[in-house]
Amino acid sequence: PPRNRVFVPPRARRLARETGIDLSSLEGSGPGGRITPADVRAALDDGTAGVARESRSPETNPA
Amino acid sequence: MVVGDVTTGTDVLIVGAGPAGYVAAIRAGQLDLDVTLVEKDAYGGTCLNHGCIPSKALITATDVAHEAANAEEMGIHADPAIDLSGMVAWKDDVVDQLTSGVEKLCKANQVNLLEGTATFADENTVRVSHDGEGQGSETIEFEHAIVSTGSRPVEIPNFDFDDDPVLDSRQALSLTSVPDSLVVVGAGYIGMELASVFAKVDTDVTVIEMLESILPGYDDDLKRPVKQRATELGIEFEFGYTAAEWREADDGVRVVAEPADRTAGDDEEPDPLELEAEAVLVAVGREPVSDTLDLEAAGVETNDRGFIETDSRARTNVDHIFAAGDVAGEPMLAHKGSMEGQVATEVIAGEPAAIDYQAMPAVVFTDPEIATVGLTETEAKEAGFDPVVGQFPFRASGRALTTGDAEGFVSVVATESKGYLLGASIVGPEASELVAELGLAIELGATLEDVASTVHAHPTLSESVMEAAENALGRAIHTLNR
Amino acid sequence: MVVGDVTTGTDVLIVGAGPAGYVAAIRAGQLDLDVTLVEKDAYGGTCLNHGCIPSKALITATDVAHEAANAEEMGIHADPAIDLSGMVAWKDDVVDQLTSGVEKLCKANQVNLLEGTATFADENTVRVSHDGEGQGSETIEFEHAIVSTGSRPVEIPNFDFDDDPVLDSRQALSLTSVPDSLVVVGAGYIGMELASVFAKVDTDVTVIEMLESILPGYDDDLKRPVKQRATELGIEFEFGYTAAEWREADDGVRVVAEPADRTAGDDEEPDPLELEAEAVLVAVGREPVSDTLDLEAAGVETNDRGFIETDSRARTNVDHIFAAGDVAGEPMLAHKGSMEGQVATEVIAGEPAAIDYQAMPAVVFTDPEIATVGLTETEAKEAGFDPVVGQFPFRASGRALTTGDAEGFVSVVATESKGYLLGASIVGPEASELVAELGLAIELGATLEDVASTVHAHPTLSESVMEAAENALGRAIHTLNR
Ligand SMILES: Cc1cc2nc3c(=O)[nH]c(=O)nc-3n(C[C@H](O)[C@H](O)[C@H](O)COP(=O)(O)OP(=O)(O)OC[C@H]3O[C@@H](n4cnc5c(N)ncnc54)[C@H](O)[C@@H]3O)c2cc1C
Ligand SMILES: Cc1cc2nc3c(=O)[nH]c(=O)nc-3n(C[C@H](O)[C@H](O)[C@H](O)COP(=O)(O)OP(=O)(O)OC[C@H]3O[C@@H](n4cnc5c(N)ncnc54)[C@H](O)[C@@H]3O)c2cc1C
Repeated sequence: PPRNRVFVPPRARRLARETGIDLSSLEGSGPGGRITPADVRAALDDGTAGVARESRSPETNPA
Repeated sequence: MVVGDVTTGTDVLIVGAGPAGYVAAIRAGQLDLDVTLVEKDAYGGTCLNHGCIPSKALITATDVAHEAANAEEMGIHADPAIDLSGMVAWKDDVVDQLTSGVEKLCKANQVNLLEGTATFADENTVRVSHDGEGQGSETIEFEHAIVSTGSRPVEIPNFDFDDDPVLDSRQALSLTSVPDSLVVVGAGYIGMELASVFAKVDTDVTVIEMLESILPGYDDDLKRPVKQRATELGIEFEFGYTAAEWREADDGVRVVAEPADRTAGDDEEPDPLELEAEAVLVAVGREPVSDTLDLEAAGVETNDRGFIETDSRARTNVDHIFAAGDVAGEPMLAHKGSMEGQVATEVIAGEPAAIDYQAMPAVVFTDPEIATVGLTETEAKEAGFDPVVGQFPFRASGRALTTGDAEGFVSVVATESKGYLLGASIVGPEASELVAELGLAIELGATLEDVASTVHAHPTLSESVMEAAENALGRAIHTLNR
Repeated sequence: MVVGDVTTGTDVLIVGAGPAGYVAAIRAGQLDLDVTLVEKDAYGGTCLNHGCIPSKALITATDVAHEAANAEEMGIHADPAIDLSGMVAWKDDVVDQLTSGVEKLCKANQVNLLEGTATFADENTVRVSHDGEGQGSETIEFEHAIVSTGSRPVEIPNFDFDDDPVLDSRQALSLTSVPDSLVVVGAGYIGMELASVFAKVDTDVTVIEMLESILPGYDDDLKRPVKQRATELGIEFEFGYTAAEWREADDGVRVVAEPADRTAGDDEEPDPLELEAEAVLVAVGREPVSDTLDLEAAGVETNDRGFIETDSRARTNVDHIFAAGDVAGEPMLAHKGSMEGQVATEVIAGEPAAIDYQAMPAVVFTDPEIATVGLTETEAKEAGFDPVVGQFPFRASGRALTTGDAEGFVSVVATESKGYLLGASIVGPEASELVAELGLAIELGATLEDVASTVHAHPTLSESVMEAAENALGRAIHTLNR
């Protein structure tokens, strides 16, 4: 999909940030294929899907 | 806070108490940070004192009068008299309630409030000078700072806001008698909102706009109903002209406007336009307030338009200094500033916050209102999606018809394959409120099917949101599907 | 359609063209079913002709006049004259636009429209009799039927709607001159909506209600602002009385009301109440229309209140016969009927549709409006949840203050642990529209966090929805958190 746009509710986005999971690497199990917090947690337990921890340094992309 | 020439310290120093700064400060208090908020002028900033709130108050009030005066079709015969000074006093009262509310909320959340003008001394120190009462200045050391100094109206050559008949939006919102006539320079959202306010109390309004249409940046089909209603209200438009100068005239000003795209050396010199009016309102845009607080002393950089660039954590180029709101760039909207202010504070508090919204709503409070969120069809295509679009016209909405105002439509954009919502645009009654559901839908990753199969109360305008989603799926009930 | 004493056949026969029946029919057309819609009276049913639409039209129109007349605080001085016959003509015009729209949409979707009264002959046949023009009757065989015959107002002893000064809601919505005074029997939503309409055009209104408060079934804190504004409008209430009889009086009627809970053998006989008025509106509830179409001939059963019971596929006890709308039970609301009608059609078409909503919105269009969706706090507890509640008062909303109407609040209920939204209730400006976002949130399984971190445009009433969610999380910005 263009721009690697993921269709993820805010609560799952926040959890992904907290845990360093890369959302674009996940398959959604929610309705309509949405990524749920459970998917993020499962990825974390797996240790596989997670990819790199989100970098703590400033990202260049402004709002 | 101790005043005088002493040095105090604070964990988080916030400069500017507009919707970016005061929201950041309240959030900081909630997160138990030691926070100091410096404001030189008035709590609530531009938005509460001279922007969003006063403009919406006058828009609503003039609407009440205008609707009643034009409801003969509904069997209502009224000829309301407008006392603008009374209206403005009411508006000021609303503003006072809100700004004193902001002050109380700050105090209740343990925010240290400091009145004065802040300038940076170095990257960990500001000086705050207090005018009036000769209270001198003080120095504050901080661990983290948030710059939220907002924006101010752009001035154009020869039109000085200090001159009496030349108004900025702030002054226009405080007139105490209805001008017979008004020239508005600029057909952006502020110019168009105020043009409607005055047209509704029977001012003869002429709008001069450099470009060829109102509301640059919005799709033509969204602008059309606004342009048409403005024309019905008697607003005249002079497109393709820029205001060049003004002279005093019998009852006010004579504004001279020149064709905007005059090519140098053109054979025939096109005629300038001369317009007489009681006053001239200049609303050609806003620019960041980033040049009056010695940002250089702290090492904070601005771009060529004067905005402070930030990353997704609201951080400037200096790691412990953040920026939020109008000074941090477009869109210059209050809710965008509040969101950035909260993110800045949460990041300072060590929370995993980020500016990661999918969709930023924008509202134009013209008549009818325009509201957009997320991507337009064109933007979706540019982003590489293969979008589907659904539309529902308000003239097919029972609720819209019962309000006597059924112009406009709801339009939704979604991905072809799974129907994920990407954006929405609305022009029509309560567009500003209807857009909320679609903003949530986009943030949640909702699909057209999700919106279409949610039961919406009858008779409401929000059914039109559902029907637009159904239309995109080929199964709207109250309009024909393509 | 051929008329006369002939037999024709249809796949789907729908009886009654209200919001349940006509929506089912249009959907059937979209799904390429051969569908026949029988209506004896007017397309659009109660809702479009005598219910939702006309009441909302008059509510909005009287609001326009009332607001302008009471906006002195805003600097507006007006004394609108109401021409009720003009207002009702406008309302009729709105109704005509919508009902002719329904007819056109049915035709465009290949629905066979048949005017007449349907009665069942057996479980696969109806007879349709045409009154007027002596066109006789015809017989139609069907594979599937949907019964959507709606409801009618309940009559009480001694108050016959055929008598001139005794009005049902339909008659009250068609008065062509403003009554000086009106007794309203019943403080349910229809009684309260109409009481406000007339109070706003200066009728002296007295409401008699058997119970001890208005709007049975709604929480006290939702009713309070409505009761208070009604009182401000001059509406008087007589709680604990039932209307017993009426006599002709000088300028209309004298209504005799008796204490509702007189215990048999009470020592002191309480005094009956006598109220004089120009007319009396009886609005004590509605009952299903299930006794006039020979349902027994088809074997379709009704319960002791006359409702046809259906399963989650909208099926009656007879497998190929469905029921939708008011006749199929509470809540008797248009959107609930439309939803059931669509489900019935989709099930007939073999689609996996079911009545599986999580949250059915309900709106009372009083001043201020009340809107609810999902569970209340009490219901959530009864259902075994350990709910958290968040609230935001409109008096802290900038947008509400700028409209001059800042009564009421938004309240949300969610699960303790994860914050899944369970319900919401709103009383205040545009409650009817604001509830849509919360309905979607509940349907999608959204959490408080999702709603709280979605950017809402400023200044809008919808920000109050966000702040109520934030309040439940202990982090509202514009109100103090508990
Ligand atoms: C007429 C008008 C209508 C508008 N309508 C809307 C609308 O409907 N919706 C919307 O979203 N937006 C609207 N806006 C835009 C909105 O007002 C701004 O986006 C918003 O105010 C930006 O917030 P802010 O906190 O970044 O800055 P501001 O609100 O501008 O606040 C900045 C504050 O910083 C203070 N300050 C500056 N420098 C210093 C210093 N050195 N020391 C101390 N204090 C300092 C200023 O005094 C000011 O109070 C409108 C604007 C105008 C003019
Ligand atoms: C004053 C008032 C205000 C209301 N306001 C609202 C509101 O704001 N929101 C809301 O959701 N609801 C409102 N309602 C309720 C709403 O009108 C009903 O819930 C809705 O109309 C039910 O739809 P329905 O299709 O089941 O039945 P109806 O709309 O009652 O339609 C049934 C149709 O069946 C026809 N019919 C009956 N028997 C036969 C037969 N044997 N043969 C042929 N045709 C037949 C009738 O003529 C009628 O047209 C209001 C009601 C009233 C009275």
